[in-house]
Amino acid sequence: MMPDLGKYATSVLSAYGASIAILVVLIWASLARSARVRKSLEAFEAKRKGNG
Amino acid sequence: MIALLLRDLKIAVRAGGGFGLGLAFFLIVVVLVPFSVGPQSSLLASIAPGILWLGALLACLLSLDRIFALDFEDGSLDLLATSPLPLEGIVSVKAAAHWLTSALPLVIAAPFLALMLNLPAAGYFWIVLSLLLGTPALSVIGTFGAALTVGLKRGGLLLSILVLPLYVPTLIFGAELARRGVNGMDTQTPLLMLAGITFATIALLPFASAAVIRINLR
Amino acid sequence: MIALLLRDLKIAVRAGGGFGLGLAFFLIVVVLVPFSVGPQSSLLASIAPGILWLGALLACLLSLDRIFALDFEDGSLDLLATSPLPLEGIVSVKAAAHWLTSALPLVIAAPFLALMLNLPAAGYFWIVLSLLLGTPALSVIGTFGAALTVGLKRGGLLLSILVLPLYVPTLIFGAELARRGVNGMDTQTPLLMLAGITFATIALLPFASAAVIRINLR
Amino acid sequence: MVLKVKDLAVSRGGLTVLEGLNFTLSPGQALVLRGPNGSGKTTLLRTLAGLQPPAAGDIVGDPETIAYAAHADGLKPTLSVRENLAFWAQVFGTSDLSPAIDAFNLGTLLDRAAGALSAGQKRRLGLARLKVTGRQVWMLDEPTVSLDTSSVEQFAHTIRDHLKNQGSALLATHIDLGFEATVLDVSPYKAKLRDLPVLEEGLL
Amino acid sequence: MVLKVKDLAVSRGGLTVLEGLNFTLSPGQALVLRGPNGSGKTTLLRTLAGLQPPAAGDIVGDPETIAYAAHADGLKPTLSVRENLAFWAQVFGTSDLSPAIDAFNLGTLLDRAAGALSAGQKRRLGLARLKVTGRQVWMLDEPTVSLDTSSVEQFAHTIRDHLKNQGSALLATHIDLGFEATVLDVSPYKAKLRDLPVLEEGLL
Amino acid sequence: MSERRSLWEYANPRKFMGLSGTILPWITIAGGVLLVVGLIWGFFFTPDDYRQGSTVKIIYLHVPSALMAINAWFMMLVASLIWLIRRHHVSALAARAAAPVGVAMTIIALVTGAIWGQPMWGTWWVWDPRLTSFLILFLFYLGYVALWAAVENDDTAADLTSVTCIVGSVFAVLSRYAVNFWNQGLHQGASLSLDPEENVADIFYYPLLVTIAAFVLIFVALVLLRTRTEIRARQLRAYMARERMQ
Ligand code: HEM
Ligand SMILES: Nc1ncnc2c1ncn2[C@@H]1O[C@H](COP(=O)(O)OP(=O)(O)OP(=O)(O)O)[C@@H](O)[C@H]1O
Ligand SMILES: Nc1ncnc2c1ncn2[C@@H]1O[C@H](COP(=O)(O)OP(=O)(O)OP(=O)(O)O)[C@@H](O)[C@H]1O
Ligand SMILES: [Mg+2]
Ligand SMILES: [Mg+2]
Repeated sequence: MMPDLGKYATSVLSAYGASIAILVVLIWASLARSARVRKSLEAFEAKRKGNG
Repeated sequence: MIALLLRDLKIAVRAGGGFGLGLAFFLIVVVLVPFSVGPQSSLLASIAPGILWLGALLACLLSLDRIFALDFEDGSLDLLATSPLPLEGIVSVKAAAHWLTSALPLVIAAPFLALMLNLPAAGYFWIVLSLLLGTPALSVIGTFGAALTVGLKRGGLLLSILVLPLYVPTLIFGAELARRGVNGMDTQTPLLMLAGITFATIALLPFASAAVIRINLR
Repeated sequence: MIALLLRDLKIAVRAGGGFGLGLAFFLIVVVLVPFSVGPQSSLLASIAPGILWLGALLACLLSLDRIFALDFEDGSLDLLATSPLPLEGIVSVKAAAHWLTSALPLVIAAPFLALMLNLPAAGYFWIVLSLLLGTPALSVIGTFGAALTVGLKRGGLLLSILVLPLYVPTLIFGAELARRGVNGMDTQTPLLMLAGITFATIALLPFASAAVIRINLR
Repeated sequence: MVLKVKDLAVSRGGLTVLEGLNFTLSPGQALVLRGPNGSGKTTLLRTLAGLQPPAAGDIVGDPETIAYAAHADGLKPTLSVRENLAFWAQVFGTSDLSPAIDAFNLGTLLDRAAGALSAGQKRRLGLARLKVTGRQVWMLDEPTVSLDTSSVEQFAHTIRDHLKNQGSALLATHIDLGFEATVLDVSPYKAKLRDLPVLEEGLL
Repeated sequence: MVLKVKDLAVSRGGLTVLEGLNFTLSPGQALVLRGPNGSGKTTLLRTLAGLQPPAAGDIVGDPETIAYAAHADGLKPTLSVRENLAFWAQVFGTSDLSPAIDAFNLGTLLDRAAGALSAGQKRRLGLARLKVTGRQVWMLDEPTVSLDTSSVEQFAHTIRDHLKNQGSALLATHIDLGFEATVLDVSPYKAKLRDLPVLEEGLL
Repeated sequence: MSERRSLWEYANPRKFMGLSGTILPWITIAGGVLLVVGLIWGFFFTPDDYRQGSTVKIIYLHVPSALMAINAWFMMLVASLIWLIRRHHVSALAARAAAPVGVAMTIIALVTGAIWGQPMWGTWWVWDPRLTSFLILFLFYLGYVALWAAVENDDTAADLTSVTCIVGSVFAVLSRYAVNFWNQGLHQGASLSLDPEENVADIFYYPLLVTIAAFVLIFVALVLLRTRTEIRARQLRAYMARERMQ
């Protein structure tokens, strides 16, 4: 399954690893913030409706 | 006292300042070095420990004026000085807050920048160790300098000039420690000297800083 | 306009600031380099042009926040903006005042510091020429950065971060010009590039600076 | 008429503070803005002085006729009182300092550094600046802060003089200044909170 | 008696400004300092608060009982009103903010950043700080600057309350505050220019 | 004027939220699928290069990320200009939303480039024109993000960052075209040019195209998502500001 990467295995694997890790962090951070902001906005609008 | 520390940390985080900016400055200085001395990598590696120390020192230096100036300008310092907190405690807390917000991030970032300067990986440990040991002295000495210049509008440059000579011993032994460590030489002497400087300044300088603040508030 | 220039020069002289302090900072940085990279004189001479440029650049940088911040804090900038002077003129005068008080002294002092770094005497001309040609760009770019951060309390570090990347091209060609000159190599390309950068920034950036000031005063 | 305001709305920090303002200022007229703290007087003055754009409505008038005096006096602490005044005179292209000096009794302080003045003395210098601008419309934000009674009297006298010479003045203040002026209470113009500044409501 | 001043002389910028001051401040008493601009009120207050040493004479009193409010309010623009107050409460070892908030009507502003307040709102926050210090002697330098009439009324009310609880207050002001107080005019104590501050005359 | 619906309608926050909400899932799915396909294709099913060995596989990450790092800045430039000229808030918020994505792309390009450089050039880093201007662009990204964070008032921040973006574009242009100006430096020239002579071998080229498309889609998806977040955050700030005024 795994292709033979020869003597450059560490280079290639670390490049893939680092890139995917950065992408994952970016996506996770975007989603987390999206959820957080969305929740607080909903809470805020709900509270306002409740108040009248 | 804790309240003061927390407030200062909060302000630093809130201003988006503290952490990020000092770091970015450090990064930029280290990046500029190759531009200015030229990019031969052997030359770079040989001056790397020195450059990292110099960059960290300058990044610390630039954030010094925040220590007291804002509090002085908006009158907080007058009010703190007439509060129940001892002035020696106040300056120590200020130094601690400076170290946490400005110096610690530099220590953590140093290995990554060392990479850009082609420093061999074995040297990272020594870079971090020497910075970790030396930067508290930079914060404490800097606090003294900030206290000296607190009355002056835009005393930034004067502050640098007063503080830099005081930084020289720390820089010499810190960079020496890093250099020797990187080259695998004996590190005991600079290590002891650096630790000595740090502990001595932490123990003694807050009294001087407090006295100087008192004078400046008159 | 002239009145503004004279006032700024007067304030700089009166504060004991302008001339002396930037210079002293330059001096100290150049003195610290041997401490941090170690004192082998061949190594020093080879990095001397770069270090001189870096030191001059940092000294310029540190004095940038004075350009507008004081006028902003005490309300002068509001009053100047509502005065008959065009804002583009005001920012240009500010840049000129900064160059005269902060950069010019560095250019004059550079040969003396070059001596400390074991630079061969033949190189002095090139050091001075490259600084003379490059520092106006540093002042103009710095004025732009100062205008960007004028509303922010202690925007000093942010200022550095915004300005330093813009300084890179000037630094590269300035240091390159000095290095080539010192080593007797062909200097035409960096000379033209440096002059080009300086004139382009002088011609264009004041408009950006004025726009940014207007935004910040809102 | 030197200044005419039509349906003006002003905003601060992204929120409309006052709206629906309509008034005119004629030569020889003084208009005093009143209103509780935070009602938007400073914001209105800054907008009229051209330092920030109006949120809505029109301001008809030549900004080149306005001299604005903010809360901060724009003094350089290291320059002397005379140098501070002379600088502003040059900027505004006038040259005679003596009326300004006499009006605010600065004669004895002329060679003092502005940084070594007391709060009230600084304020007097800041007000003297107005006289050297030679401009017709004065916009003053709480001009009498820190002034003692005799200085307030001097100030009122100066304003009366200015009005007599077809000048006009727009002042924000909480205390009585001792001269006749039209009063404009800004509180009725407080912006309704009906719309959000940028976005629509219930957007989610 | 919480503060007693004997033959006090105070100096500013190396020159004696006031001299021969004698007065006492008792619990429940308010003392208002009056005097024209530049007469030395600020200098006197700073000296009494312990920020600068007296040029001559004695101050009998415990600096630990004094809460000083200068012209500048010591507010952090990026912290909210509540955070600003809470900080000072912690520094002075008290914990209940609500009396201070109520006294100066800050309830609606609590979550606002202090930097986004109007001049008068800032001042109110600065004054509210006094209440959280829990100290007995308040020293106030022109406390009502920028306040509108209803806020001045609130302030006077707070002071009266404070006096009723055996507190005392020392105020420098140019305008009437609307409560009963002993008035001390500092002008008669203006320092004669007879001696040089440091060196003896004819020293050459 | 005309009955035709104008593109500017989508500068209205509500319209934008509606449209972006509908297309976001599709773009996300498409981007994710293409990324997986492209990377698996590139990693498992392409041969080693005769000179570069297996390191050639890094191309599938390096080139798309470097491309997007620069394109993100151009997108921000356009958004900034729209804000400055037409003052559509969505546009300013989109620029704000794109910057951190651009930063991440830049970091990926820098990291993969450095890792690739070690075996190819024998060093992590060289100071050639493209790399240098790319690094400056990275620093500009940091300053841009810091400026957004540092300025309190949203409109002021949008104005200031727009000017910064315009000034920084000089370096975006340089990092793409510097190789054309100075024919020095170690870094690869245009391997994707239309001239078939200069193209990399087809066998590397097709999976590369797939990953480039994937990065573009992922970028668009992230920017849409983050713009939606920024709009909500702006809305929230506006509510809170209004609340405080009462
Ligand atoms: C830290 C080191 C590196 C950096 C910062 C870097 C940066 C860049 C940049 C900015 C681009 C241009 C993208 C565009 O124009 O849209 C690029 C493209 C490219 N890079 Fe790198 N790179 C680095 C190292 C390398 C190495 C070591 C190799 C291979 C030996 C390489 C191969 C390529 C190729 C093949 C392209 C596509 C060329 C084109 O289409 O213009 N890079 N890189
Ligand atoms: N920088 C700011 N950001 C956001 N809101 C602000 C800012 N400055 C002031 N405000 C708010 O705008 C409103 C109007 O303020 P303004 O300073 O114009 O009031 P004012 O009438 O001058 O009050 P005062 O009499 O206290 O000086 C106030 O509610 C204030 O809290
Ligand atoms: N930093 C300083 N250096 C030298 N002299 C000063 C300085 N500050 C104030 N003075 C002078 O000291 C004297 C007393 O000033 P002070 O500020 O105490 O007056 P004040 O009574 O508070 O006046 P005001 O009512 O205007 O606030 C004044 O003549 C003033 O000019
Ligand atoms: Mg106001
Ligand atoms: Mg006073």
